[in-house]
Amino acid sequence: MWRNVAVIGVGQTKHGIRREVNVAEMIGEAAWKAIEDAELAPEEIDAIAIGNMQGFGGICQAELWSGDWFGAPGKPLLRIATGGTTGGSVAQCAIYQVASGMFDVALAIGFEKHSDSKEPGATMGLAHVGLANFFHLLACGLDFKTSLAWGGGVGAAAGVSGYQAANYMHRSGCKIEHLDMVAAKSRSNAAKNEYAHLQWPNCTVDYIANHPRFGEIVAYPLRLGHICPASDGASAIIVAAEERARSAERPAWVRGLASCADEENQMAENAQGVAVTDSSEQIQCKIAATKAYSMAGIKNPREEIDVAEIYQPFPHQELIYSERLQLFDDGKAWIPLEEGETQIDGRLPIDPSGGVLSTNAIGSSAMQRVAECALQIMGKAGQHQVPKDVKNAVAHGWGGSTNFTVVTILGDTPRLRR
Amino acid sequence: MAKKERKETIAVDGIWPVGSYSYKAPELYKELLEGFKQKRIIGSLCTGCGMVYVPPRNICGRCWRKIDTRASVSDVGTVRTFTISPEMKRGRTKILGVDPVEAGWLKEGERLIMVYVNFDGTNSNYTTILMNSKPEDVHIGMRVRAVWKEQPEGKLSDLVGVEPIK
Amino acid sequence: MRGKVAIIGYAQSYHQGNMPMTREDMVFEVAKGAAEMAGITREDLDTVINASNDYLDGRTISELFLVMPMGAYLRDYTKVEMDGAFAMFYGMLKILSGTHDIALIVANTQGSTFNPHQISTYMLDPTFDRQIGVLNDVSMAAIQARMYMNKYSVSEDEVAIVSLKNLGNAAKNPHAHRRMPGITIEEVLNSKLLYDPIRELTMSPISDGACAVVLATEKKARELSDNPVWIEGVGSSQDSYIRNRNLYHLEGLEKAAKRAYQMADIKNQFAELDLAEVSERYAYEELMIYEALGFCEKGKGGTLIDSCATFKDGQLPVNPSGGALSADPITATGLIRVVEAVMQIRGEAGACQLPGVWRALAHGQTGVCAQSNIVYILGGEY
Amino acid sequence: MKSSKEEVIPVKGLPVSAAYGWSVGELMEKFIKELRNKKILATKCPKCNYTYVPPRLTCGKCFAKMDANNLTELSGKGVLVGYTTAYVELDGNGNFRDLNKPKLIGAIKLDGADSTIFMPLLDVEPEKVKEVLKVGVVWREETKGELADIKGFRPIK
Repeated sequence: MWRNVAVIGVGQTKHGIRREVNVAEMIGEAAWKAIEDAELAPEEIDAIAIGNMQGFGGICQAELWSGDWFGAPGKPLLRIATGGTTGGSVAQCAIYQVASGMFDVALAIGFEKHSDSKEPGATMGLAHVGLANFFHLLACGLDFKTSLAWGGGVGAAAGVSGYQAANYMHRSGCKIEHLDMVAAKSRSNAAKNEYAHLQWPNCTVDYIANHPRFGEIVAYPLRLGHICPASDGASAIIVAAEERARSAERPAWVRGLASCADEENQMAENAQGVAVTDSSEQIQCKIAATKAYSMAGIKNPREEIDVAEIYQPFPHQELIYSERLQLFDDGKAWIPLEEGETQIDGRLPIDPSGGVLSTNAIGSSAMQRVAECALQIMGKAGQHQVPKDVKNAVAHGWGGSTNFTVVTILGDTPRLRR
Repeated sequence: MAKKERKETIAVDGIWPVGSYSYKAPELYKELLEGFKQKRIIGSLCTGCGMVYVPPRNICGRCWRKIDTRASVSDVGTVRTFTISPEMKRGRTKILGVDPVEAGWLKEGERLIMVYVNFDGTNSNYTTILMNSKPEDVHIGMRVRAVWKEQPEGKLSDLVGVEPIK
Repeated sequence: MRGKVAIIGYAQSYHQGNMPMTREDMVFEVAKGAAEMAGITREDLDTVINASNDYLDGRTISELFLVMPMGAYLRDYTKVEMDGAFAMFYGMLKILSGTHDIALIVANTQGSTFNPHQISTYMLDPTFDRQIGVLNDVSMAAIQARMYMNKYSVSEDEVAIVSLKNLGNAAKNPHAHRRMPGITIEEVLNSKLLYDPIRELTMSPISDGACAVVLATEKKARELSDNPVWIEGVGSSQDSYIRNRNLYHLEGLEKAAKRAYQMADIKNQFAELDLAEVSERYAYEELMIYEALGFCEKGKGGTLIDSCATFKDGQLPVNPSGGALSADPITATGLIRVVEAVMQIRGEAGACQLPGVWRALAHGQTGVCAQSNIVYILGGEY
Repeated sequence: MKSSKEEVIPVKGLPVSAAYGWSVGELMEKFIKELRNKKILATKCPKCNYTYVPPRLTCGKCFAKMDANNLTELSGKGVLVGYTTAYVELDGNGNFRDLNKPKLIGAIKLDGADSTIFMPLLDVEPEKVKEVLKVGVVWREETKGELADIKGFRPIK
């Protein structure tokens, strides 16, 4: 990247169940907050990147209709959608829009409105990932019980997660209690984040494990209390070129970014076989992280990263990805978790915002990771601001059937020194 | 954590007929099911990287080429990962509007053990059910064998599941 | 901005109504085909960008199962849920950023999966227009066509000439879906009327198809290719939603074109462009596109087609490949225009080849009544 | 590149669909509820005066914010600016079906509004339709505060 680029504005809506607004209004809310945060006039936005997963909210290319709510008319707009990674991919698109030199200021928006679906958690939109495969399997005489086993995978992300958690626990030696710890940490952190959905102040491991409803194991080893909610919400960032970013008080400079795709987990198109036998391996995240760190000039992430925002709709994923982001030894992330290192006031806070476990508006989720990292660097995270000087922060997102990864690294100084 | 009063506006409805779509599948499953008829599992072998995909696949994305070599693989394998359902109870869930316990597809109180099995000589997981085992006994690395229907008819249900090798 | 971006490889499928090929295989063939032409392997791909749509493909995360066929295994990867021409823009941005050297863009749609016109209703305001239930992309186009034709006294014959030209041109294009040698005006005007004045032969067919291009930096392009085609200009713009838009003109396209012309330093389209490949989903739309691209004055699209200037042997041929009227695999259509323009510049267009093509315009669009547009100016080695 | 002629198996879906209920937001709710009283509401941008029907919170032209204070009532009369005669319609499952009797769709600019709405045109023969025809709302016999309260528009004197 030959040009320095920075995040100069962040906007988030309250995430949760938002039945009092329509999608367009919700997107507009986040976009205008970001524009105001960056102290820009709407005319100064040169390009827009936006994304969500359209099957959940039931609108095809929603930005065509809702564009008028966030100032899109007359501007070049790219719609990006990559599953769970969507928000992160959108943020990266805006970064490239500016880094290319074609535009100076770009607006990136991620959103989702799950509650517009009449099924709980927009299950049909989610099942739709593998619905075609499922129809094919049924036509080939799949029996009911095996269909449930496949069905675990038909729900793409949610389904493979139980299997993935078992894999990780097997190779790392981590226990369900550790998953409870991640969940409790996330939910209590979320209570300090005004935009989060599930805010459970001072949530304890005991509460997660022994609650009559949340404590129940719904797909071994995952409890109901381990699973992310289906939220409504939108988040946005403003990305600007160096000349413009210099006038911001404390911009969050983009220091590195990468994305990577692995083979699908569990099955390929038409339920063909794949050669991934351990979905907790996550080689694409290793690759993306290595690329992003090298671009950022970070040689020792454990020492140099001050805060991490990891995409973790399921608790074991916080552990897996913190290892893959080279923040901890392979299979050992549960030890620093036990020791409280990843708490807001710990040595290396992970998901001080409460993460995806507490708030999951799919298209917005990975965008929020970037936005939260920017807030931590800008020192504007409010109650969940980590009590230390944040020099480098890493934002992560996973998508597809956990086979896509985006990694974005933000810092308090520009990447290239002039 | 009490429920808060929420502001709400009215809603307007719409439908997305996902069932009205039509898709295309390759003939690979025909080959797999032909094998099932003889209680054999067919995979495809990429002659570029040696990966054996089960069920067969016709593109190897690693070598970025088409695969047309098939391989017959063992029906003995290893559990690579698993998940376990909660106890199935009448009235607990509905799948496409049907209560599976009421319909007799599952027994009251049954816990389903769902496994990814890596059949020997393959690089893939095959998704199926672990039979004749208790939830507390299942573990990663468990050796299992395919359980076939006595009279296979060339359907996916011919491979009923897998069971532990004693 | 630093450096230039070139197209060094391309491939497209044989577009059909119902292709006897799975989505995966179709994508594999074009992706691999484009890479082979560029002389690169999977390891050379710095980024892979897919253009497809979850609604059109009938799969949430439509690109999930395309990772392996596209050659994106362990590569930098993303999806643009718009026309492939927009995905190519993203590829270009990545290359211009200095972070990537080679990008593969793959666009695919199988219209046989589900009627894309039904899907167009899902693009409308769900709280109002979708509820009223009278609009879809065809009925909306019909309203626009009537407004435009009545205002500027454009006759149905003039619109039919566009179909005549494009479907006639397509007869020589082996990749086209609808090829109609010797087609007559009567045939067009007697084809089934759906929404007045839109008829079966004045709207695009529903096609299965895919298309891919390989982009490279100037350095890589010179290393790998003898005849790279350069992206000299690009411009894009989204218009307002149909309720708040001036439907008499394609103002979004006009803005996009202005940006592309400015970047490529084009002042006189007729003198400086050798041909244009445009995404006209409807015959009347091509006339409006002429106006927005500045090929003629506002309201004079009918006069321009009457003058035959945009025919194959005219002064500024438009859609010598047959255009979107001859094949319309939605998200691939715009990228196919780019590829057709590249083929002409490289002299590889076979029976469709025109003499002396140095510089061409390609256009892609997405949305009802061409709401979002992108325009490229492509040029060969001079 | 040649198209290989591999055989494919068609895969048909089961009769399932996804259902949605889009929350409409504050101003749109007012709009829909007021239809019961046969009133058509719009918002007028306080900055650029562009008037939106149905009403909305943000001006797409000048990006000014609007709220319930910017609501104005329209007469329900307007002019036809565009139209088409429909000979087919979509059945919701992706099929065009032929109509026994053609239907008319109009693009209407309501008096006092700048945006265009697209509505069924009633009580008029296709050959009689032309631009700048004056049209007015046709209400359902019993209005209930739903979008369906507007049956369409018909020519008026």
